[in-house]
Formats: sequence, C-alpha cells, structure tokens
Amino acid sequence: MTNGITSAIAAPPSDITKRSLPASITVHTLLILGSLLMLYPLLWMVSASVRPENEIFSSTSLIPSSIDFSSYLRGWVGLDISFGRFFWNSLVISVLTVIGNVVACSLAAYAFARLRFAGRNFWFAIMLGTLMIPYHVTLIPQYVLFLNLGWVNTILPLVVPKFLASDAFFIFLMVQFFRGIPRELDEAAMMDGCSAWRIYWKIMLPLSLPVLATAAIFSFIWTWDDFFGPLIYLNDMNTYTIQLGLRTFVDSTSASDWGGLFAMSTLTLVPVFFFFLFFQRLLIEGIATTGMKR
Amino acid sequence: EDARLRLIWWGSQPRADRTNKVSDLYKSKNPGVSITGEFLGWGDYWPRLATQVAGKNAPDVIQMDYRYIVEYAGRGALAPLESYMPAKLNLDDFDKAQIEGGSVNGHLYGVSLGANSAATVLNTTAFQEAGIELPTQATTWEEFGKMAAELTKAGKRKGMFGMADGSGAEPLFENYLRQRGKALYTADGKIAFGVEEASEWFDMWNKFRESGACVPADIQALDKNDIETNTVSLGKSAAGYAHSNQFVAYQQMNKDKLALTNYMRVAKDSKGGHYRKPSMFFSVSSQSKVLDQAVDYVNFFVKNPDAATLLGVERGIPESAAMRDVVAGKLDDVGKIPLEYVAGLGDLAGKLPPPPPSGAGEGELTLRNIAEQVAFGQVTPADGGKQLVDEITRILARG
Amino acid sequence: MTNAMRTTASGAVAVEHYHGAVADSRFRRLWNANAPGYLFLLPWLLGFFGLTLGPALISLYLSFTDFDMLQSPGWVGAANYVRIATADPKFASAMSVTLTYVVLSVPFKLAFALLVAMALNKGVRGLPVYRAIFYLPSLLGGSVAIAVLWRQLFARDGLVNAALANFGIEGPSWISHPSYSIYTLVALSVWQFGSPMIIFLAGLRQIPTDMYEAASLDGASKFRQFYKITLPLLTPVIFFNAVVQTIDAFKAFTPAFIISGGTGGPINSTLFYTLYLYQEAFGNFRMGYASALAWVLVLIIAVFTAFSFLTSRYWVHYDD
Amino acid sequence: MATSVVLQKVEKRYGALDVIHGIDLKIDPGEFAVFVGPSGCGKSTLLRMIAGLEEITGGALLLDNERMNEVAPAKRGIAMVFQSYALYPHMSVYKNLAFGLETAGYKKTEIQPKVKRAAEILQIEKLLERKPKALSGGQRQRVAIGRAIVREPRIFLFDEPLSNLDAELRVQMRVEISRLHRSLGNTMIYVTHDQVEAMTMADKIVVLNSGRIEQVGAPLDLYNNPANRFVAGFIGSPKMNFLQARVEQVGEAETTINVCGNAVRLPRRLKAEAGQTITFGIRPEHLSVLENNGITLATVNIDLVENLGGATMLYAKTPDAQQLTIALDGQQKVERGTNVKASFDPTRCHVFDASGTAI
Amino acid sequence: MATSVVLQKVEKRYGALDVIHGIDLKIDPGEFAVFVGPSGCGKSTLLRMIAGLEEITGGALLLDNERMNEVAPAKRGIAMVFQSYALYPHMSVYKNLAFGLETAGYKKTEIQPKVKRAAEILQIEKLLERKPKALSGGQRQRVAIGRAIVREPRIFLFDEPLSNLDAELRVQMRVEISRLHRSLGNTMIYVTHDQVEAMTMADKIVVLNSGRIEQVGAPLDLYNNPANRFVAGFIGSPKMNFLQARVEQVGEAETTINVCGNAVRLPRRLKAEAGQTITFGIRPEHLSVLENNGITLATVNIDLVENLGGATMLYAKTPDAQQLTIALDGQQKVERGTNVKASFDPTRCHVFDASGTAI
Ligand SMILES: Nc1ncnc2c1ncn2[C@@H]1O[C@H](COP(=O)(O)OP(=O)(O)OP(=O)(O)O)[C@@H](O)[C@H]1O
Ligand SMILES: Nc1ncnc2c1ncn2[C@@H]1O[C@H](COP(=O)(O)OP(=O)(O)OP(=O)(O)O)[C@@H](O)[C@H]1O
Ligand SMILES: [Mg+2]
Ligand SMILES: [Mg+2]
Repeated sequence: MTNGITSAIAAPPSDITKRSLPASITVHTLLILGSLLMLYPLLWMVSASVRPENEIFSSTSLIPSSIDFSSYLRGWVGLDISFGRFFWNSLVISVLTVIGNVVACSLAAYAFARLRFAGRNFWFAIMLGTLMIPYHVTLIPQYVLFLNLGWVNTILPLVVPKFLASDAFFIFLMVQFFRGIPRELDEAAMMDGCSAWRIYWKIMLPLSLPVLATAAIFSFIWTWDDFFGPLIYLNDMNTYTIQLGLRTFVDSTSASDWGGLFAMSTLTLVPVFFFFLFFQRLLIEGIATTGMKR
Repeated sequence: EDARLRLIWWGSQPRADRTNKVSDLYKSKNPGVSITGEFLGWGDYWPRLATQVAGKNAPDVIQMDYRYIVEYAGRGALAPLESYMPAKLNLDDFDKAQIEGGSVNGHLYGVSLGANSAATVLNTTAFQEAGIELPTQATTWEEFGKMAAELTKAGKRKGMFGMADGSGAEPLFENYLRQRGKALYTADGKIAFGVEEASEWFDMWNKFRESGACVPADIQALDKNDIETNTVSLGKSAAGYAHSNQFVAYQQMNKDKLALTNYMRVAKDSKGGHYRKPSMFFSVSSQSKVLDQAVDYVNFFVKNPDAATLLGVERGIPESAAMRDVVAGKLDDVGKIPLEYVAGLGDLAGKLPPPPPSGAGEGELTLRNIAEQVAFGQVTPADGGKQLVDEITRILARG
Repeated sequence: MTNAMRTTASGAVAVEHYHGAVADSRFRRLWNANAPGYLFLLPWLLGFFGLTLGPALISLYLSFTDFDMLQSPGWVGAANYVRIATADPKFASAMSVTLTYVVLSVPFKLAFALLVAMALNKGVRGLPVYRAIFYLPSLLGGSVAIAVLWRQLFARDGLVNAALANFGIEGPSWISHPSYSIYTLVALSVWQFGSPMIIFLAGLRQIPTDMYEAASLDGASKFRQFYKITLPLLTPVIFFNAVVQTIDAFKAFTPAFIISGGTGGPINSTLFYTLYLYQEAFGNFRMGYASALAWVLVLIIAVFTAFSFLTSRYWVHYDD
Repeated sequence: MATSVVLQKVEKRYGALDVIHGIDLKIDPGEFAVFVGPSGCGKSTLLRMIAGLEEITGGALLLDNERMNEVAPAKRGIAMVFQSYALYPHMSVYKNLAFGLETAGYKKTEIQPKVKRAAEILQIEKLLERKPKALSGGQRQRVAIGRAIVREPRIFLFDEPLSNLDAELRVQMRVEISRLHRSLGNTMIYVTHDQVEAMTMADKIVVLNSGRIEQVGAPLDLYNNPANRFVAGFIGSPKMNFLQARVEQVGEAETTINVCGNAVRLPRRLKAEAGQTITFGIRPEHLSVLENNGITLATVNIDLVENLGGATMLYAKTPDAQQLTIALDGQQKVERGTNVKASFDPTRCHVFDASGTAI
Repeated sequence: MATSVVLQKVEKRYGALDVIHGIDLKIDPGEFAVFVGPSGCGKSTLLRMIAGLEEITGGALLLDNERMNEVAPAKRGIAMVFQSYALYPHMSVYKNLAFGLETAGYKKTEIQPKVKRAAEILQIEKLLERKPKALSGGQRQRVAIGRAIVREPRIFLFDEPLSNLDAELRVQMRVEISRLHRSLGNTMIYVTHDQVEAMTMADKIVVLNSGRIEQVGAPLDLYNNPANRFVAGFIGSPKMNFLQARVEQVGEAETTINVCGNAVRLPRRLKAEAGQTITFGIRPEHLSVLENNGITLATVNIDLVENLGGATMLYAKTPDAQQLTIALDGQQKVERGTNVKASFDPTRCHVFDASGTAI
C-alpha cells in the first residue's frame, strides 16, 4: 500500500504538465487549503471520538481538552455483537458487490456500447429508466419477492441483484467510457478471430481499467455506506452491516453514546479509505489511442 | 421445537440486554420454544416493521407505540387479545386506563409495558446561577415566561435562553388544550379544538419569543425531536420539554444537575393537562402462526417478577401494581426522579385521551410546521391558528 | 488454423444445405446478428425481468390504489394522480424545493468536481493523497455523523458564523432557518463532489496526450486547451455526470432525511420530493399515493433525461 | 487451399454519400491483387468490406463462391494490416503478435517460434517486450504487419503496409511478403501508393478511381497499355505527360497528329478522325534529349531541373506552353532556361480521345 | 525572419534506453533540412524534442541562439505535422485547420481565406465539414499537413507528411511545400523515407542512424560522396551493391582491387594497403549489361527479374556468390538463370574500409 503511494509520488510527472516552481507552490497551496476545507468536518469527527462526552457538542475547535480513547472500546463492544462482526459482514457484502457490479455491468455496457442487436436503444432507454425510480416504492414489492425466494435475512437480496447488473448507474458509466475506446481495436481483434466475448475480455476490459476502478471504488463505498438495504433485509443482528450496527448504536429515544458513535464512524471510514487509496491507483493514464494513427 | 417466536422492538443495547435475558428466562421455562429478537433505533424501526408487515413477514411480538397502535390495529395488522384475558393474559392489577390505552374500537391490541408522562426538564444549575427560583407545580405559563425571560437577561451563559420554544411540540400543545377543557382529537377521530385556542397558543409563544423567554426560531428548529438535539442538551435553554422516562438519558448527556417538573398551568386553577401515558406496548401480530405462544410470552413479560426484576424501569414504570413494587426498591436516585414525578402529578393528571386517530402523525408535523411559520414571522398567530385547524381537519377527513 | 477455418466454413454450408429452407436461414441470420448482444445483456435482462420489472410494475399498479401497506390494495383509478395535480400543496412545495436543489447543486457540484479533477489530474506531487482527501467527504455518504458535522458548521454558533464574525457579520443558524436551510444542503451536496470528480479523473485519463501536444504546438494556452480540447473530449463524461447527478438530485433523500431528522423542516424548506414521498409511504401509510408520487417523479426525470439525450447529439462527442 | 474473392456490384454508402459505386471484381485463388488509386478513392473501404468490418450497402461478396455479406469478420478467415495499425495498446509487441494465435487456440510452445520468426523477418526482435506506445512509427507498422503474418489465414489484406518504412526495409519487407505469398499460396490483396511495390508484387493490379474500377490487369499491361488517360496517368512515376493534340490525317498504318505545333507521324492507325482533338501521352522516361533518338517532339524550354542522383528530371515548357517532364538517366548538367530538343520513341506513346479512352 | 536551429550534444533517454546519443547539428535560418534514417533511428524523437513535446535529457536546443530546452511548445513558434496526424477528433476539418489561427487571435474573416487556400492546395475543399473519423488515411494526412501550413510559424516540422498519399498527389504536395518554403522563407525540417523527396526538397540532408548523425550534406553530395558505407547504402534506391573485395596494389593514381575474382583497376589512389579487405560499392543504376560500357565487373547469373515498366531490375549472383542488383532502363527481356556480363563506370564506384569509412 505505502509502496504504491510512494511509487506513484515518485513517478515523474509527464513533461507537458511539468510546472515551474512558483506555479507548483501556488497549486499546492490551493490544494492544501482546499484539503483543509474538505477535512475540517472529518477531523472534527475524529477529534470528537477522543473527547470527553460532554465536550463534544460545545466546541468547534479541533483540539480536545483531553484525549480519551475509551470511546473506541466502548463503541466496539457497545452492542451485543462486536463491531468486528459488522465489519466482516460489510466486507463480505461489499466485496461481492464489487465483483458483481464490475462483471455484470461491464457485460451489459459492452453490449450497449459495441454490439449491434435489434432493440438496443429500447433496452438502453429501459435501463436508464430503472435509474429513475425512487427505491422507496419498489421496496415492498421487492421485499415480497425476496421473501418468497426465501432470501430475507440472508445477504442474497443485497448481493445477487448486483450480479444481475441491477445498478444502471454503472452500466451507463461504462457505456460512456467504452465508447471512448477506438473501434478499430475491436476490429483488429475481430480480424484476429476474436469472438465478441474475447474482445470484451481481452480488449475492452484491460483498456477500461480507469473506469473499472471507478466502478469498483463506488461499488465498495456505496455498499459499505448503504443503510436501507441491510435495514430491510437483514434481521438477525449477526448479519448486520457496519452502518446498521452504527445506527442501532444510536437509539433516539434512549441515551446515546456520541463518543462511541464518532469512534465507530471513524473506524468505519478506515477500510473504505484504504480501499479507495488502493483502487485509485488504477486511475492510470488512458492508453487506448497510442499505437494508432488518427 | 414446537414454536419459534420472533420479537421486534426499538431501543438501545441495554434494553436489548434486558429483553434478551427475559427471553432466555422464558425459554428455560418453556423448553421447545425458540426466540429470536430484532431491535433497531426508533427512526429505522418503523420502515422495517412496515415492510415486514406489508410482506406478511411480521414478527410475532411487536413493540408498539401509542402513536402507531391505531394505524396498525385499525388495518388489521395486530391480533385482538381480549379473548385471552384473563386466563392466558392476566392484566388484573393493571391500571384500567392503561388497558384502555391499548384498546382500539373496543379490542385490546397492546399490552402496556410502562407508563410515563410529559414533563419539563429543568437545568437546575442554570437556574441557580441566574438566581432564579425553580418553577413549582403551581407556576403558570405567564409566570414561567417572566422567569425564563429573566434568566435569559441574566446572561450567565452565552447563548442560553430561559426555555425551549414549545409551540410546535404536540404534547405541550395537547397539555395546554386539555387544561382548557379541550383535546387534540375526539374519540371518534375528529379535531377537538378550535381556532381560538390554537391562535392563543401561538400568540402566547410569540410573546415569549419577543420577551426573550424562549429560544429564537432558528435555534428551536435544530431540535429534531430527540434528546441529543433538544435545546437543553445543546445548552441553549434552561428548560425543555420531554417525557419522564427520558430523564435518565437527559441527565447522562448533561453536566449540570437536571430536574423534572410538570408542564406549566394555563391558569392557577386549571388542571388535568397531564396523563399517564403508556410509553410502549407489546402487540401480537395478526399474521403470527404461534399466537398462543406469543400471548403467553407477553404475559410472562409483564407479569413475571423475575422478568420484572430484569427489566427494571427501562421501558417505563410497570403497569402491574405487583411488578411496580418489585422494581421500585431497586432504583437509584436519578432513576427515582421520573418515578416520583409521575406519582406526584396529583390534580395535574387527567384521564388518558383516546389513542390518536390515523393521520395523527401528519397532524403533528403540521403543528410543528405552522408553529415554525409563526415563529419565523411568516404567519400571524391568528392565521396560524386558523391554518392549523383547517389543515388538521383536512388531514383527518382524508384518513 | 486454416483447417479449422475451413471445416467451420464448410460445416456452415452443410448445415444450410441440409435445412435448405429460406426461413431457416433468415432465422440463422437473425440469430447471428442478435445473439451476441443478447447474450451479453443476459445478466441484466435476467435481473430486469426477475427483480426489477415486477416490483416496478407493481408499484405502478399500486399508484392506482389506496394501498396502505397493511391491508390489501383497493383500486381507486386515477384518484391519486388527480390529487397530486389538484389538491396537494405539499407536492408543489416539495417539487419546488427539489427543483431548487437540482438547479443549484448539480452545476456547482459538477463545476467543482471538474475543477478539482483538473487540478489533480497530473503533474502534482502527492496526487493520491490529495485525491483521497478530496474524496473523503463523499466517503462519509449519508451517515449519521454528517448531520452532526453540518450542525457544527452551520448552526448559529457554528464555524461559518465564527468565520463571519471576523467580518462583523452575525449570521443566523443557517441550517435551521427556512430561508437558508436548503442552501446548506446544497453546500453538503457540493462538498461531496467526490464521485463526479473520480469519474472526471477517469475521463481525463482517457484523453490522448497527443491532442494536447498538437494543441500546444498550435499555440494554445492551458486555458484554451482546457476549453477547446479537454472539455469537448470530456463531453461523454460530462454528459454522464450531468444526467446522473440530475437524476440523483431529483431523488435526493438522505441529506434532507438526516439533517432535518426526517421532518423536512423548518417549514418544509428541506422537504425534498422523495422525503415527502417517504413520509407519505412510511409515516402516513399511504403507499398508493406515494407510488403515484414516485411515478410522477419518474415522468419528470424521464422528460429531463430524454431532453438531455436529444440535445446531447449537438454537444457530446463520441469517438467511436 | 487458396480462396477466391468475388465482388458483385458491391456498393458502399455512408449516409447520403456514395463512396463505392458498384464494383465487380474477381480475384482468383492464390492471386496477389494490388489495389491502387488516388487518396480517398475507396481502397480501404473496399478492404474493410471484404474483411467484414464495414457493412456492404449493396451487392454481394463471395469468398470461395459463398456469400459472405452477413458473416462475422472473425469467421471469414482473413488477416488484415490496418492503415492505422490499430495495435493493442495494452499488450507488448509479443502479445500483439501472439494474440491471434492464442485466439485460435495454439499452445504457448507453438506460438513462440511463430512469433519469433515473424519478429526476425520484421527486425523487431529487440522490441518484443515493449508496448506500442514506446515504438517509432515504422516499428509500429512492422508490428501491424507481424500481427497479420503470424497467422495463416485464407486471405491477407494489406492496407499500405510499408508506407512508413525506409527504402531498404521496404525492399526487404516486399521480398518477405512475396516470399510469404509464394510459400502459403493464399490470396492477398494489397493496397499501396508505391509504384514499385505495385509493379513488382502484383499478379493483378486493380486501378480504382472515386469508387469505380478503371482497369484491371497485369502490371506491365497497365504500364504499356493503359485503357484510359486516368490509368495512364496513375501508373508510372513520374507521371505520364499529357499534351493537347489534334489529328491531322488518319492513314492505314500511320496517323499524323499535330502536337506542340509539329506534325508527328505515329506508326499506327488511330480510331479517330481528322480534326479531332486528342490527348497525346508520353512518359517522361520515354522522352530523350539526345539527338537521333526517335522522333522529335518539340524544342522545349527548361523550367526546373531536379537531380535525383540516379536520374535527372527536367521540367520544361513546350512552345505552346504545355508542361513537359523529361526523365533522364544519371546526373545531367542541364541549365534552367536553356532550350533542348525533346524526342520520343513513337512506339511508346499513347493517344486518348476526348473522353479519355485510349485509342 | 527565419530562425536558426542548433542542437548541442542533444541526448534523449527513455528510462535506461538511450535513443539519441548526443547530436550536434546546425540548421541555418531559412534552410530546408531533411532527416533521413532507418525506421526507429530517432527522427521523430528529434523533431519532438525540437518542438518541445519531448523533454531533452541532455544537451541544449537553441533557436535563434536562444536556449529553448525549458520553453513551452506553445511559445516556440513551431508548426508540426505529426507522424500520427493527431487530428482533433471532435472538430471538423475546417475547425482543425482554423484552430491554430483562432488561437493566434485571427478574425473569422481572416481565417476563412487562409483555410480555404490551404484546403485547395491539399484538395480537401469538399471535406471541410467532415470530422476526421470520416476521412481516408490520405485525407487525414492532408488535414494534418494543412493544420501546419495555414499558420506562419518560425519553423516547420514535417514528420513523414506524404507517406500515405498517392504518387501524383505526393508530387503536387512536394511542389507545394517547396513553394511554401520559398515564399515564407522559414526554416523547415522534414522527415521522409522517400528518396525523391529527400533529393529534391532538401538544402541539407541529415542522415541519422541509431540516434547518431552519420553525415550531413547537400543531396547530391551524399549521393556522390557518401562518407561511409551506411550513408552509401541508405541514400539512393535501389540500394548500392556492396561486394567483398581486396586491395591488390596501390599505385600513385591507380589502385588495383580484386572483386568477384577479377582484378579491377580503379583510376584513383586509395588510402589502403595491399592485402587489406575492403568493401566495394556500386549503385545498381551504375551497372550495365551492355558491352563496352565501362570496366567489366563479372559475369553474373540472373536470379530474378523485376520489370517496373520504366526500369528493369536484375537480381543476380556473382561468381563468388555475392548478391548484385542491376538497374536497367526500360523494359528489358532478360531471362532468369541466364548469365550476363556486368560492367561498371569506374568513376562511379565507392570503396570502404573495414570500419565502413569511405576511402
Ligand atoms: N516512449 C518510449 N520509450 C522507449 N523507447 C521509445 C519510446 N518512444 C520511442 N522509443 C524508441 O526510440 C527510438 C526512436 O524512435 P523514433 O520515433 O524517433 O524513430 P523514427 O526515427 O521516427 O522512426 P520511424 O521512421 O519508424 O518513425 C525507437 O527505437 C523507439 O523504439
Ligand atoms: N465514415 C465515413 N463517412 C463518410 N465518408 C467516409 C467515411 N469513411 C470514409 N469516407 C470517405 O470514403 C472515401 C473512401 O475512403 P477510403 O478510406 O476507402 O479511401 P482510401 O482509398 O483508402 O484512401 P487513402 O489512400 O487516402 O487511404 C473517402 O473519400 C472518405 O472521405
Ligand atoms: Mg486508405
Ligand atoms: Mg518517426
């Protein structure tokens, strides 16, 4: 991980964008200021997680009067089932979702972007249409469906749809990117005897690494952050995800442990943050058009 | 394995711990029964429950709120329980009014797990600092308004006002109406107050606002109807409005010493605003395949002394007189305060109002909405009152 | 290779001779032309027919009923729609709140995302770290902590007012003032510009560097390169982000739900369309009506989206 | 083994734009056909239609007498060198070359020698580990060729495969492709702008012009007997000179024409009538400035002299102000502005009527 | 007006790979320099460094005696035709051409005639509204040229600008570029693999080989007096024949060498010693099969005959089994397998020592 970061930092920037010293100081100053703006609320949260409980809401400063990590311990065992379990559950669901989304959505996107077939535009419109329906109203019919399938209280309702490309967002995203890959590469592959499948697998996917990484990042983070799905489908606390655990942790009609909440929120961020750091390295230079006269 | 019971309730881990222990106890006495419990926070509880009910997958034993019992019972989601009484469900030593509170259209749908009452939370430290006496049971709104304004003016703490703005708080408004001989809703689900009361209500709060007795509108609007965002918890006011069973939690959040008192009197001699409210029920799902077992569990839950010991007053003061005695001796100082508060209401307490009709939830939002409009000066108290009555009438008509 | 080729080729001949019929070869042709597309689409089609279509149709059906979730639905015809059109002031107010949100948050968010993506694209040391930092707010998603954070910022004694105080301005509690609360939500949305930023970054990566080389030789300044090369070549991604962010903004639920505690207050100033829909469904048990609301929203979004697609052919450049 | 390619009234339209206007062409099994024609005349389009990459708007394509219009490119058994290379940017040169073989299911151990062999031929052994991005233009082009030749398809399509190579390499590659053709015996279609390639490699040259075939024939046939002015001008470099002329007299075995103000006797009968305006065509290499070397055409004035080392080009004006190019052997000292007498070999000249047809 | 280009010990490394090894070169203001060299020798890299698109790893680039290493491409006043075209895919041909002018702040009314003029020269007037995607290879290349020539930069860089054009168009474009050079008088650097282009357009040819300069000089100079074997082989097409030979006797004004087993007298003194192994070089066009046409080299056996129409190539073997190419004028009837006597002009031959240096 660290290796990845340092090597990315060490990689020489391309000539064209090489900046003069004053320019690069300006850029960095702006970026650092921007970062602070982005970070303040988060830093506040982290600091809240180590603050004495009664100080949390009475101060906007970032520096706690005393540091106290007990919130973490309290939060971790605050529920019957430890947060470790929730982390694991979330991880399983998120990783499966990443795989499902990347695989299934890229298949559909490839069809929409490259293959010719009757009714393509129609299906594309329908696909987009599915993006527009507020999920609150399909929730109950869907619940009934999964209930009849016997999937309620398992992770299946949260995972199986991803393997069936239920997330139109990613299909649409990939379509847009696939369309940026020169068609001549497909054609060259066709001449090399490739079936549509092989073109997809050997040409399309490797060349769309940046967007696949994007999809992976989003899938992971959104699933990690998802609350409503697990709320409806996971009843047994042993199967709760991290967000569900967090929310259960705060009960609005009884006392709540804000320190613990912030501690757990902070911990919750750690895996996604690292997932992000890791996968964003794949946002590499697009290379699709080198090796081509145009 | 002859029965598999599913339970669902909202609440925190301590509540879950107690509940689970009761379940374990029950299981040990009823071999062959398995029990699974689900619990969630209040906000998340209702969508999940609604989904499960709609999906015909409701748990057998459901924790119900006074607000929602009519919605669920009226729509056939809950099983009527009166036929089990008294043999299987023995509520003999329950307060009759509390049993009624769990009834809709003459059927019993919920067994009360505890009672509470609306209350004013006072930050006694803040009062002391400002050198102002705490209100007593006799204090009227007018007097309290003056005290609060003084406290604000004393300015001992930056940004702290005398009291929270309660104009949008339904329990407070209901209390006010009841003291004036009205109510929010009639038993048959009609509006039970008029434009006059509503307008005067808003007008009263406008005056408090002007005199600085209560917090400004934009600060009150931070209150999301929970403990954390209550102006007392946030240190914005020295007095706020809550329910007695929340007291322990309030105290936990606050460095200062808190106290409970009643809602103020409208006039020296007005009474009957408060009532002992079933804070929550256990209901049994009409979809349950193990109805008898579920009822038996509920009965055990409210009538078994061991269970009562395990549960304490975490869900409110037990309704069963016997159980109340079991738990009373085991409370600490802070825990005793709500108990004593409810016990000491005296003439301030009146009859339990009928369970709110469906649409009441919308009504509450409407009150809050119009109160805010008045508070932010968008609407005069007179118009606000009229709007409130119109709106609620409309909502009730729609059902 | 050649051998294999010939056997397949002659094999195909044999099959055609054997069957002979013209209709059959037409079928084969149809099959050949369409099969790969549908095979690739198969998972999606399965998902669509198996998981999405049914619930969607049911919700459409429910929009013509008085479904209250607890009892079986009763047909009420177009009553729900009639009510939306004629007798629901909250619909209009929720719609206008949502439109304000869409109109404000989407452009700002996109502009911000693009700007930062450009700054973070190349030639900056410590890039991954900056990227992660700028993405962090979006990592938070709609978690409970956000509500608290936002209050810390925009309450009367929040950080924003503390900053304003330096200029002698005494600000209100932005987050709980009906005139401003919506803007704090817009700010939240803009602050969480991470996802479009990442998508822009991925898009920027796909622009061939020789375009910039050619442009710089044509004497184009950095700004002009941005304007004339980057922007046009990024249009597919801009288009995507615009469409998706617009749809998302129309459907925005979590921010308002969390920040207003589900009330949409103060004075409905943050009562987003879907929040209203949610209240109707789960608060007031009017799932039928909520479904109708949902389908009206779908219609409105669809019109927007269709319009975007129609105009896209004039400004979106595809390379294929 | 080898495959015949037949085009029947093949047409191509891009929207409203007709680019191929109905082409009939038969390429025999094992034949080496070269397509030539001006830039934009439709050569690549034709290749792409044969390959199946471009839909055929009208007409039929038959390979081995089987209609192929609807057959997927991958099923046609064709290898192609793209004009734009279209290398796989994410694969090393080795992978680029091996890809087709892998696709065909060859084993690693079978692939390696084939790729190595191709890399040797193309002199890119040292580049096998590189990605296309790190290659020069000519190296990329060689990889593109390599990708086609490692396979053994029914038909090879080459779209200007040598255009970015230096002269020496180009000769070597030409030889290698010819050798490949001989050894595999499969059908090849080759697009080029290089006269030498066309002349030396082709069994059959197809001259295209604006989406139509002007002439099909063996290389020397086209050089010696162009069917029309277009082909005459297109085949041979430098280009044939065309001079305005008029028929003076048509005899049995002799025609007198007036060109550059001189009456010139051609030793053959023309299908023309006296007085008719014609175009007289003579290749620069068939003109001479030596005395007694054929018939005198005219005394011309030198505008420009280009010394190419092995040859010298004279650009001159005839007395009636027409352009004339003369190609001389070796390095000649001719001064600008001087007059020289240009003579030509009468058996080597061409005559075209007003419509451009050779007569 | 015109700008000088000076390279001082310019080097380029890609990672560990040296591609340019320290080049010193001076191009005078207004000069037309042509870079030639085998594929992959570094021509494009050199151009790209001059343009500022590639970082200069070592050494200095001076334009008008000003160090330019760190100056942004946009500020150097250079126009370039990319080997890969690099057309803006989202702009019409018109916009592609107009872009540089718009950037320079020209008004619409000024731009239009310029673009129109360029389009006319390049014969792409009809394509102005199209996007690059809808163009043929040659058309794209012409747009790429057009993009450079509409502007009036200090320096033009052309990277194989005519490689995808047909012979006729190529001649026309060559003439146009020369005309542009004459009329603007600015410095031009031109990369080509085409011998004719190099010979006719260049004021100065720079022969590159593996990142080093082999020779710089006027075209005919290089043709007639190549400094070494590499240049000799590279300039001139077909390539010069190289034969193994040995010095037999070195006289005052005459040297006798043994080549193909024959003792051959060269009418000049060589810087060599008797017995030394040398390479004897003779261009195909300087060989003849006629009797009495210079000194007899050897009787060779014909392997292959290529008839190009205007010329005939004989590929033959010497008695000691060395390859020999002979270029003959016109269409010659020579049979494969026959023996012919090859003779050469002794003033036209070249001799190289073991290190390849001309002696
Ligand atoms: N990015 C790179 N990384 C490593 N090597 C490179 C890279 N780019 C070019 N090269 C190598 O540098 C050498 C010079 O390349 P260049 O493009 O200058 O050749 P060129 O003379 O233009 O050849 P051509 O005539 O084929 O276009 C080549 O051997 C090439 O493989
Ligand atoms: N997608 C397209 N839409 C419209 N016209 C096109 C399209 N593609 C090609 N053309 C036109 O079709 C004609 C034939 O193009 P083609 O590429 O076959 O030419 P070519 O003979 O290969 O030329 P070159 O020698 O320049 O490569 C050209 O005039 C070109 O402009
Ligand atoms: Mg072409
Ligand atoms: Mg090059």
